[in-house]
Amino acid sequence: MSLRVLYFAWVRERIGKAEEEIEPPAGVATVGQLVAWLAGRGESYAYAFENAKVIRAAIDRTHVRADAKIEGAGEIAFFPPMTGG
Amino acid sequence: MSLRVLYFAWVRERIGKAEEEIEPPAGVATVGQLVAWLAGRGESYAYAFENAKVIRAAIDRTHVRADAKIEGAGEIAFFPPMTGG
Amino acid sequence: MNTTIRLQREPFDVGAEVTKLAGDRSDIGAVVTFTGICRADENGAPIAALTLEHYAGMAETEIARHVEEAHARWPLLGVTVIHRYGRISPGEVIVLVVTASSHRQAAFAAAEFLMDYLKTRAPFWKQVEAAGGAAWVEAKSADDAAAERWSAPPQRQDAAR
Amino acid sequence: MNTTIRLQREPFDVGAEVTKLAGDRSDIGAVVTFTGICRADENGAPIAALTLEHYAGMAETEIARHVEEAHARWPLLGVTVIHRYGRISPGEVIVLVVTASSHRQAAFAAAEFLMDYLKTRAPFWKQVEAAGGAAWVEAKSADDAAAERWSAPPQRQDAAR
Repeated sequence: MSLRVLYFAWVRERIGKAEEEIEPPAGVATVGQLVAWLAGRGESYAYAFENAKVIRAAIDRTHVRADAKIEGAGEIAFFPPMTGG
Repeated sequence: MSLRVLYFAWVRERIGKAEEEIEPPAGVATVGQLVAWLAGRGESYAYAFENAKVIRAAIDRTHVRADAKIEGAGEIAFFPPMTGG
Repeated sequence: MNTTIRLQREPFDVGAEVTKLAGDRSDIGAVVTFTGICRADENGAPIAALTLEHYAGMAETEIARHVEEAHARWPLLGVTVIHRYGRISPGEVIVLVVTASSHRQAAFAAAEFLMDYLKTRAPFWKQVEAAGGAAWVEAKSADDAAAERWSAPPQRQDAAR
Repeated sequence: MNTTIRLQREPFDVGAEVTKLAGDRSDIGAVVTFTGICRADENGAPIAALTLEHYAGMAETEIARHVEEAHARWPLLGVTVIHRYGRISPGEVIVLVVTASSHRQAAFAAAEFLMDYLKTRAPFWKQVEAAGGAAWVEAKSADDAAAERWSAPPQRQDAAR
């Protein structure tokens, strides 16, 4: 399964890119599992996801929790807690 | 004791004047007693104060209750519930 | 604190008043405004105008006292209260409250506090001019209830916000 | 309902936006605005500017969804939300929320609801540019707590106001 992934704010800075296409293995079914898999892709990813609990995610532009299924997702975004307004 | 009394909104309209000097008798000690005394001064006063419970009062430009003493007052105002804003 | 309190017959420019309050300060992070506007109808019937009567000597000092109370309750950097009196046509502004603070909760709470006060305790009386004649607006119990919530100790309000 | 939602890099005129929302309607009795302004300091240290990053595709639809929710909770006649992104200097406006209603409680509640939402759930991230370099602003637990109060059923909110 090919997925478009977006990164924002310091997640983006730590990983060093704003977006990429990824191909997670079949065992990766939830957002939380995807975070764990991404964190294992190298030093910059490990740094970005070192505190997985603070990372927020959105699937197809809607906020989701770590237990959300990624099956059928077109675009998944990872970012720190929001600080708008 | 001579007192300056002001009337506002429909209290003013019913009495037919915006202000006057009055000389209440010695037995009139509180705002509530003054209302009762005023209500006895004629038909227009009786009409203005017919529902004494809704009438609000201020002594020297500060809201007061019916049991407030009028001794020493320079200016007493009577008016309906306020509807500003 | 920048404080402006004005009672006036003339219309005024809301945007200019906000700029005057907040324009020259760089410590203000939040500005809340409330603008009360004369509606074209009252209780479903069209109106020609409102006329506001006020107790001139009392209104200004009473409002000033409540602005001081707002300042004591919340960390405000500025407050503007402008209330018109006289004849006001539908669509015209009746009242403006502007509150400025470093933080939004203080600005919101102070603006609501001042409006609840103005609606229930400031010495103004509205008369509606309509096809059937002139009639005094009746006070609303909902406004009294709204004003009541500020009589609890300030600590409680801060904690809830 | 008049609804305007804009995300933009450019500064804008707050007064003009309020006029655009309320200017041509005679059923609006109450307009509340919230203006968020870039302060000259953050946690006591002077700053040169803020830079706001946002998730363009998500921010607009997310805000629109919350404006719809505000409309379902309160009897609103108009809502404007304008949020800037990019580099913003001290004193410049970051965000504007305008709510219009026949009655003030609805306008105040909806403006607070939308601001609490924007602070905690809208996909924007602030970076502070200061003498010591650039730093991302940390989310505040007070903002989360403020947003939490709206998750009770709407009936409760109406009754309390």
